[in-house]
Amino acid sequence: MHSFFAAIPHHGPEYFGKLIIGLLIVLAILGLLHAAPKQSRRAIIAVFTFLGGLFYFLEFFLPVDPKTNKNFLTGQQEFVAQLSAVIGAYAIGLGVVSLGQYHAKIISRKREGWGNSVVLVIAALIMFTFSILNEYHAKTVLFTDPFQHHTQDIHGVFLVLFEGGLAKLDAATFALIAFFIASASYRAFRIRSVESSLLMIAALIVMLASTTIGTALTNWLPTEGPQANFRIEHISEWLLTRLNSPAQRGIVFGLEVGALATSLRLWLSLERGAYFDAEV
Amino acid sequence: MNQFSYLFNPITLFGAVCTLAIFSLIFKENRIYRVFEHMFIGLAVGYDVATTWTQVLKPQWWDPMVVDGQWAWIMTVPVGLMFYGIYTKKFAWMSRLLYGIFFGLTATTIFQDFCQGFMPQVVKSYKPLVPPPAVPNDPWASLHAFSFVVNNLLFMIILTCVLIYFFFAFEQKSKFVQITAKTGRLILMGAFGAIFGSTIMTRMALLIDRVYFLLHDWLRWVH
Amino acid sequence: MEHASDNWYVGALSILLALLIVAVIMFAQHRRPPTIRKIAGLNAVDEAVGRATEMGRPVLMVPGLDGLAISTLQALSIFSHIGRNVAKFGNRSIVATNDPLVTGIAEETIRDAYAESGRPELFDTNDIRYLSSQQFAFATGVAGILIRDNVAASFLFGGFYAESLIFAEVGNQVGAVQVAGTTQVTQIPFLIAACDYVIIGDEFYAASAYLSRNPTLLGSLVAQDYCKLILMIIVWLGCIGVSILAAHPGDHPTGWLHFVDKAVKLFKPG
Amino acid sequence: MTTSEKGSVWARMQRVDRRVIYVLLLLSIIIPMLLPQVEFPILPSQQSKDFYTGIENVAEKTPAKIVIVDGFWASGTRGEQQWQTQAIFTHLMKRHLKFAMLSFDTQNKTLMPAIADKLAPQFGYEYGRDYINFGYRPNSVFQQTVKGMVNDIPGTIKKDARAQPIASYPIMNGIKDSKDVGAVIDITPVSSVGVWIGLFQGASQTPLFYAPTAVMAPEGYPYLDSGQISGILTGVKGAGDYEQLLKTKSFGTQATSALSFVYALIILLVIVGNIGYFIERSNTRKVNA
Repeated sequence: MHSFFAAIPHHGPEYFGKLIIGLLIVLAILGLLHAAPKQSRRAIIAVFTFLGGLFYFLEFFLPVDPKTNKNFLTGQQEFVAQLSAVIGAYAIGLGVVSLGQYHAKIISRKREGWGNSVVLVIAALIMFTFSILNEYHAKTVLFTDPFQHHTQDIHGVFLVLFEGGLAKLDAATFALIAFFIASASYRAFRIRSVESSLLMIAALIVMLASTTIGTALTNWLPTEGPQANFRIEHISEWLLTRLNSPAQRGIVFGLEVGALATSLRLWLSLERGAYFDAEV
Repeated sequence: MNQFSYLFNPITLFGAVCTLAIFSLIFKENRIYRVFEHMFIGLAVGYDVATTWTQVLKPQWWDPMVVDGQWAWIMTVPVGLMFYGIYTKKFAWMSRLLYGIFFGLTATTIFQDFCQGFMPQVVKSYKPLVPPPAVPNDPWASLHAFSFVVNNLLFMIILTCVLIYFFFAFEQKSKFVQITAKTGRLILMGAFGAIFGSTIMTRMALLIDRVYFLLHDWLRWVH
Repeated sequence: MEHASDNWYVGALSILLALLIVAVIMFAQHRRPPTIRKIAGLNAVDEAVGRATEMGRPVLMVPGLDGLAISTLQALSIFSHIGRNVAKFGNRSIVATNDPLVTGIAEETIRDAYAESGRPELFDTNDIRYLSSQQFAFATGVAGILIRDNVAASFLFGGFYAESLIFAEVGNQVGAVQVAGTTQVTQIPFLIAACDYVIIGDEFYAASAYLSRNPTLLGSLVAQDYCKLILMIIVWLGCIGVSILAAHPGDHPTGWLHFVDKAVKLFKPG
Repeated sequence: MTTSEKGSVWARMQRVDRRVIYVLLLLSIIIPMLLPQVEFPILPSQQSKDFYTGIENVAEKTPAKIVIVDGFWASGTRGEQQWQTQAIFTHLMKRHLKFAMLSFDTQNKTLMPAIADKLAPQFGYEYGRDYINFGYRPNSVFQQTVKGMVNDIPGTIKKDARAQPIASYPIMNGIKDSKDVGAVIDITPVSSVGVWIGLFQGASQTPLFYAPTAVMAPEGYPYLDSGQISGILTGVKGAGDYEQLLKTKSFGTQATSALSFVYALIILLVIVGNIGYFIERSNTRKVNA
């Protein structure tokens, strides 16, 4: 694989010739696949899915050389990761098309809130431009700042967009959760049923244990001996380690087995549901 | 220069306006929030697309192909274009072919995950029900031994109850199974409550940090 | 443990469980489907879809933030079932994604679901919306959809993180019926607090079988139970083993205690 | 809903408008911040006290050794962890302990040293003599770095954040391997403490201190029990505790005070909601009977 990808001088006719040949080879293969009878398409997809999965399967299970701790596929992992990163990156267009199409439609039909869509598109274009420029021409001076009387370079503008805009919007949205946690706990912590009461009691104990008022409640208990177990911080610790961890582990057992089964169904094309049953 | 010029430092000023606009959502979705929401998505997507080029395609595809002369990278282009088959009826199946390879690659990493990430948790669940020898001069030796056994037994029981709760196809007819499954669900609720309680501080700290940003970094009311 | 050869027993166990799953699936395709226990959250799915249609408001589905991962694909498999029902009722399905790769499959999945229900004309590409790959930009976008599209039923399935509560609380505020399930255990409490129905743990992986009653998927579900049973037995045997060793401290170069010692260490990573 | 039902106090107690909750929440954070005299008393937890006395012990028993502080935190958990870091550095500087910073996060490499640089003049700390910045290592080489430092610190770290060989600084005189490390302090939002325990502490018995976010703290409890960790400083409350123990006051105290108000508010709301629910339910039962 590596020799195939080997570097060659990249200005001669050989380079351009190989570029064209490479393109043609892939297009020919794809053309052949496309020309295959329609009823065999499902089988073709299944074969490719299986082959794709075979890589990591064999890499993991083939015996390794004890000296290097590698088998013949281990060295290829980096290449496969790079290849899937590159091909996966081409898909960015699917996202851009989806978003662009939606907002273009709103703008062109002047639907309610079309101004917002304009903001979105402009923000995206500006951010894209300055992110790229910041990478390759960070120090280029753009203008003299009228307020602070010093020159503003591309990196400075990028910082306003990134630190002032994107990072702050991100942090503010993250902080919204604090508000929502307050309203959600007010609503959910009711002694409606055994289940909701248990949820509430455990949450309140753990909360109380991390406050001064909470710990003050049981401060009169000794710090040693059997009674110490009833200090609220110890109850909280007990809930988090002795109750929570086996319960979480039980869930993880189920999730792992579920993921194993789903993975196998995908790999062996046994998965069912609209996408997998549809005519191709 | 005005003594309040710090209020107009572009990064903090813009940041503060953004913060306030986002926070306004909690009272009511409003026009200003809407503008900033769209701006946020715009900035994020612009940044995403740029980093796709600067972090992935440029260093991993363009540079190897054009600068280092690894010509074969050109072959990834038609393959990548297969994704766009979904926009046509004729070539839609080609996108499925490419997706299929990705499914395969994603699927079989589960074996390593199972052996490396998951099995250690199984092994760690072997809890001894016999206490270790007592530490010399421990006045509470029997208490410690007792709590060791009780806690480990509890671990095994909780794990079993939760696992039985998650049996789907085995008939839950027997009383024993029904009771353990029910217990499992109740224990899960207690565990979830504990997670909830322990997360609150971290989330509140984020809000406190944002308020500090507004009052200290921007307004400078707090020192 | 980077390779199976670091501890062949662990590798062999994973293969054994995998073969068991495949065998039970094969077997189930030719037999009467097994009965499975009730999962309350999933019974609510159809009800929520029906209610949304009555109100003339759309349905929102979010397949999590894991990108092209097993959890996302499982979520889409659940959504294909929900999408079919939504189409039957003649309602709209909005899917919000945070990964361009997922956008592509989501579009195909929902398109197919509408086609299967005989209503391909109702499918609108604009309802499959890529928002952003960044966690919180995506969260504000989803909040925007919940509010402005006036969503009546919201389904959150897949890998969710801190942002889950933003979806769930905003959904609650607009009065949407919410059904959620996630592979991220630490987010389940917040979903329980804010959603109407939550499926817990690997009920998530049982959901597609439960909703579709497809023999292959049901077979897989039975196999999953066997696997869990095997793991449970391993853990109990291990527990007995380490208890025996704790009762007999010291080294055990030979004899039956030596055997116990070996057995307990069988699955220790290499 | 009938008017009488809507009007009943009990019903209203169950349906406090979320906006009211949000305003109260904001106030309970802003007021203690603007008016530092409004504060909840802080009672340091046992784990915080263990942390404090642990560092005191290091200062008394092994004052010549260096303390390694590693940081994984970034802007996401800054709200909790910059105050922990500040409180810990203040303590180290008060007790004139030499320390080295080591970041495993790209943002942390600027955030953590900035705190040390800000505090240094107050305590007459000088870079290279009293403290040093080992710089940034990618998360992917965390284990190798920790493992390498057990036997050879200058050889593993080589150069500091200013690209000078660390051996050229006076602070590194006589500091060769893990035996010359007085303590390791792990300030982190991820599960990194297990690696320190397994690879570093296991080899050298160096006291290990853990400063996690509140969510991650339970991961440390079993290690505290077994004595492998000498103290846990949990989240922003931990920072407040620590400032209390140090008898200094900074934002950690205010934030902890704000946090106590927030908790009190949430608990109060839950109680109000439940009283309303409970009484209304028993009223309806009477009517039905």
